[in-house]
Amino acid sequence: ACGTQESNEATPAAKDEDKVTGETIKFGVLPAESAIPIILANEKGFFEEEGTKVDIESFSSPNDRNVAIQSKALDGTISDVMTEATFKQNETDMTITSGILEDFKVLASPQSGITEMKGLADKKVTLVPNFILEYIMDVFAEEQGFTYEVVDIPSFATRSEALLKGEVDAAVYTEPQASMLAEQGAVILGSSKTSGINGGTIQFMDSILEERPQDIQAFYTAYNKAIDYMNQHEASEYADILSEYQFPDAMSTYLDTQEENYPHAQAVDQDQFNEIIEWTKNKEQINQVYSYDELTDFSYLEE
Amino acid sequence: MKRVQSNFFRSLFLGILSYLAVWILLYVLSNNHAIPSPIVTGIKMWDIKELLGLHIIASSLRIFIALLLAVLVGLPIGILLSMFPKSDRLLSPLLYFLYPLPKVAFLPIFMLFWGLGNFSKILLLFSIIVLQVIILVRDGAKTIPENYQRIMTNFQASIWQQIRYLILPAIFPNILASLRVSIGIALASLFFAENYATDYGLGYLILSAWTKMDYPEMFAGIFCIALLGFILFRVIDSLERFSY
Amino acid sequence: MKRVQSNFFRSLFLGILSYLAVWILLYVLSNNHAIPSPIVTGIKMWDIKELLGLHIIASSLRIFIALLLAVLVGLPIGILLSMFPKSDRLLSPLLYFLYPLPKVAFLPIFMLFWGLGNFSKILLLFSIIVLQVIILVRDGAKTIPENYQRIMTNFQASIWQQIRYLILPAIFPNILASLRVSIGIALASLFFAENYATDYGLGYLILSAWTKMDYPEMFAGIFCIALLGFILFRVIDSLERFSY
Amino acid sequence: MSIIIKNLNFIYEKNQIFQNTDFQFDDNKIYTLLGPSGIGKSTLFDLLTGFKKPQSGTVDYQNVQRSEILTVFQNNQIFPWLTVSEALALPLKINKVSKGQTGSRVKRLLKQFGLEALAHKRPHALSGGQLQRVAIAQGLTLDPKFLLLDEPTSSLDQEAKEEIQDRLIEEQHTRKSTMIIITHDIEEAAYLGQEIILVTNQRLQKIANPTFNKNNRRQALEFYEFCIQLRKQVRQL
Amino acid sequence: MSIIIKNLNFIYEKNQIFQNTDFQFDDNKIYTLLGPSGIGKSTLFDLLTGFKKPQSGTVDYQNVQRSEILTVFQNNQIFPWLTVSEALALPLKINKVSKGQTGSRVKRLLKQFGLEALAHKRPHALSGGQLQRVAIAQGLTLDPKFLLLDEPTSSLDQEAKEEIQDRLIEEQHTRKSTMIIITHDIEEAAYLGQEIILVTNQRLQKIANPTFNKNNRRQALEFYEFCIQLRKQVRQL
Ligand SMILES: Nc1ncnc2c1ncn2[C@@H]1O[C@H](COP(=O)(O)OP(=O)(O)OP(=O)(O)O)[C@@H](O)[C@H]1O
Ligand SMILES: Nc1ncnc2c1ncn2[C@@H]1O[C@H](COP(=O)(O)OP(=O)(O)OP(=O)(O)O)[C@@H](O)[C@H]1O
Ligand SMILES: [Mg+2]
Ligand SMILES: [Mg+2]
Repeated sequence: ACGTQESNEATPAAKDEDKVTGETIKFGVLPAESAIPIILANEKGFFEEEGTKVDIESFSSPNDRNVAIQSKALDGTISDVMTEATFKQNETDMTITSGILEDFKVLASPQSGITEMKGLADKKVTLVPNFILEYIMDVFAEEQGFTYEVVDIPSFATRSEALLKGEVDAAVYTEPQASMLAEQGAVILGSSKTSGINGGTIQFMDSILEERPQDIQAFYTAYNKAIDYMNQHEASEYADILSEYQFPDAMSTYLDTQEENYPHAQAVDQDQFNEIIEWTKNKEQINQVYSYDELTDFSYLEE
Repeated sequence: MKRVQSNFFRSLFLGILSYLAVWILLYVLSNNHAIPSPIVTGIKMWDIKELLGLHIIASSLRIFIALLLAVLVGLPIGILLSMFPKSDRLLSPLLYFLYPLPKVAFLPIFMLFWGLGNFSKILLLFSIIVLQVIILVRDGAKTIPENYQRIMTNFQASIWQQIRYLILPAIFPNILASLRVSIGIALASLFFAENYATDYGLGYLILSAWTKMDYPEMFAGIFCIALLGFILFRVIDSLERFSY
Repeated sequence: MKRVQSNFFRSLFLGILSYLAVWILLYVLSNNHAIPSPIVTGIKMWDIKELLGLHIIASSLRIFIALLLAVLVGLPIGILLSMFPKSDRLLSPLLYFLYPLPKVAFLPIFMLFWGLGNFSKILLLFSIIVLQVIILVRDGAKTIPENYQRIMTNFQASIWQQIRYLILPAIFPNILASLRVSIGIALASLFFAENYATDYGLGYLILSAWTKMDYPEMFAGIFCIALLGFILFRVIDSLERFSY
Repeated sequence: MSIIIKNLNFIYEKNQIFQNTDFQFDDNKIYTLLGPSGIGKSTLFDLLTGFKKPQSGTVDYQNVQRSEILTVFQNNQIFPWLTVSEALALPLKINKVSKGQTGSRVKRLLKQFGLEALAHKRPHALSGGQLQRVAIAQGLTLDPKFLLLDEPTSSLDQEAKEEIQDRLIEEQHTRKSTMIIITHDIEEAAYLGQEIILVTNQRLQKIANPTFNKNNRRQALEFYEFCIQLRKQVRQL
Repeated sequence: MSIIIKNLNFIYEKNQIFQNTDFQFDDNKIYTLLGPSGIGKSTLFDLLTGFKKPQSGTVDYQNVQRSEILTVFQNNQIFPWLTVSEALALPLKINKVSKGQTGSRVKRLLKQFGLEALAHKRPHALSGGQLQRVAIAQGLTLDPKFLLLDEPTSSLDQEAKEEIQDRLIEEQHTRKSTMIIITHDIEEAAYLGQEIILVTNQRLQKIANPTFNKNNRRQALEFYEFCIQLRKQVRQL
């Protein structure tokens, strides 16, 4: 079963005329860096300024979030290209509308003594197979020309204990967990951000894109306002908001060490997209190749 | 009354003491940050005491409602199954199929039908508990001596009267036992029921603390679950007085 | 013997039938990809039948060992608690504290002490089950009529003989009930015990299918858990013959 | 008003208890049943109330409802969670008798059976004889047309026994009900029975129909002579 | 060999059962205890075995172990999960008697008590009298020096009763043990008792010491005269 394509082209045309409805957008996040602009936009009133309302639903595991999406309990969410493709395959029609802030790190366990990526050849790496974590690890492994063994530990906390205890040699983590683990002795071997690997996405249900495109536009305007805010302020100034959303202190520390400005919401690179789709297909996670146009529509992003 | 109270505090004291002993033992043995010292945890608990209170209230309410529903639904079904062997033979195969299912895997269904809110959380807890109640009540009612049934038949008691005057008093201890088991399971399941779309609840607290690797906070939450469980258990113990 | 067998198949048939009925109902009602049709799932099961067999064997072994250990440890403790009220008063507060803890939160500790292997998985299952067994056995033994104790005292039975000739036969139904509850919980907990570092096990199968959003595979796993549970339950039912 | 047994056959596994048995219990009478232990007397009661079903033959009620037949069981079973007065109130509650009536009726029975001091005791705190009196009293709370008593005085001392016997005669007399009483006590059978039936040989058999003066029998020599004769009769069979 | 009660006081809540009671049970004798229902006979047994503790006073065993005292309870409790022969074997198993001996002993008892046909039945499938015979037989499996029997023949018909009575006399005779038997049956008390004790007034009181010829008493006129006299004596108190 494949999704319909016409909706992608039809929607953007109407978007300027209509007023923002002000109806709620239910948006699912995981406790990661990518959620911060959305949280700030909500807490600092940027969504309100744009006349829209966002309910942030936070999940502690990607599974629960995926379930919520498929149960149509959410209008939009943060995830990644392969998740989106899998949704599509499972007849949940969503469209990627932008990339996200993200930085995945490969961490070696304190006991392993490994200090560079090459050292991971034939070692045990814990990650969640078939998704962005494995993709990133695969890209690194291919660049450096080695293979490694996957240890599947879906539970996040168990994974970090396994890493710190040396039960596995390495793990792939996003922020802020990566910084926390580094603080506790794990060694950072590589970063997706510095290596220019991007797979994370924001996507919305096709139904909301069709019915309330102006709301999504407003969402992004507010999102970008939040990015501006982040660029203008030290993270320590909004640290209490972060801790209210159960982010650890390490999050603001990490944000403050970032030298470059955060980018506004932007499109996902087409080549990167195609590579990821190809990889996902090879993993037999999806059984057909989805095209860039099928799954993405970046017209909601203001120029 | 006074005796009961002093008993309660004595056993609470004993409970906390032995719990702390086990904790300290683990703390010393493991010498690992994943097991914080009770003192650090205690300080943390004091720091977030208001918040902790809210978490406890949220979880207690969910548990209480789920338990209540489970007893209201499970008790009659369990009794009926025990009274009508035919219905038991017909229904128990299904029960046996449903019972061992990991209910958490059915989150999709709960979310699908009832959204992300409290209702689906309570229903998840309910679905975990109710089958326990049904099976323990049924098994309990099955052990009522045949002689007792004879007495009720002798007085020409209607089915409702048999339930009221024989089965309910006779299985009262079984109901308590099934409540004990259910409370244990319900509390342990909070952990899964409260891991999405909520701001309050001990399960949520523990899970988010875990993700943050804030182990003192995590153990504060665990201690609160243990305490909540202990109190509920003692309440049930005190109901034993009404047993014959 | 033949009767028992035919009964087994009759109830297996009934069980599968009613299970399918519920499934189809949900499938139709939800009309959602997260609940695959039984047919698609059936085909999937056939496709991965060898693999499924391995998963079932791995899980059964873990459950079996954990259950065995839990009974070996929990039965004597439960009996002792019931026989010596003092020990009960001393130990039950700790039990009441430990019982409701979400054992899964202690995974890191299990891993810490026993690594990622089978041993820590079995121990996790064990820790979940054993408290159930202790409490249900204790509660069961407490309901033995005082008269029966009198008979044993009359014959000057030693403690060991009291256990052998009175308590064990008297609480046999309670042991079965606690096994039923334990099996239910153990199977549901597979889901957590097998969610790390394993290649075989129904819990692993379900979880990895879930992350892959391969719902037919997930439901294949769930069906196998249900089937495994059903069979174990029927085995326990058949033990009821040895009850008085 | 009668219970009619016709061509009754009852077998436990291989143990034939009744074979083509016929009998009729009529109204306004006390029947006493004698018979060796294990012959099937208690079983007969279960057949009369329908608690056990015969393999063949019938038990017919004529002008009497099943709900008007009540048994006082051999083992004096009282629910362990009920106090004596609660146990006496139970049959009345089940029959939806009003609270006030229940209260006064229970009170009267407690008094008649000398159980007043025990009203708030549970069965485990009663002596064997006390329990037995509670069980009989419980059987009399309702007004059964047929009251079946299974060895109702076996655990009572002579004096209590005689008291209960007179109580039963009086109750039967005022209510014009029928009582069927199983006993192993020949004197009791003779004293209470307007018809004395022997259960044996898989049959019910009328063996005597005492006709002596109803009052003061216990003092009458005639009564003891009858007893001795009855005893001989039972022994011969 | 004796059990000596000295200055015994026993109270249930507010119910004084014994007050400064003294008594001595000696060896090689059958005692029968008479007394109204609810007076404290069963309680006395519990005090003799130490199952209940007196508020004050002592129960001393002289040249006898606690393990040599055994009770056959009033309610004939047999574990519901045991068959008759298993129930008879139970006390022997507990006393670690060898399998072979257990087997032959159980067999003998089954025969003596006419329970052979019931050997594989469970209690729920026994009649009241059958259950009672099993309970008595169970009490005789071991060789207790003191056997306390609480209304052992209350559910038996006259014939079975006499058989059991003779059985008990014979057992006592061959073992030279002591039996203390509670009964409400005056004839039984007279027939079995070498000493007859009345329990009343919170005291134990020897009321008779039948001395007539041991053999064939049931035929002796002397015996019945004694019974009538005993009955009067009991009634007066
Ligand atoms: N449920 C049963 N299953 C099999 N046999 C039974 C069952 N109940 C009773 N019996 C047998 O049936 C026979 C009659 O039993 P019943 O209880 O009617 O005797 P009874 O005349 O009342 O004797 P008693 O005077 O000793 O009470 C007995 O031999 C008994 O062993
Ligand atoms: N556990 C108890 N708690 C309070 N009172 C009790 C308890 N057990 C017995 N009694 C009371 O003590 C008295 C003596 O009881 P016991 O059983 O010794 O009488 P008994 O002489 O054996 O009578 P029976 O001939 O009826 O068996 C009775 O009045 C009874 O109500
Ligand atoms: Mg009988
Ligand atoms: Mg008594």
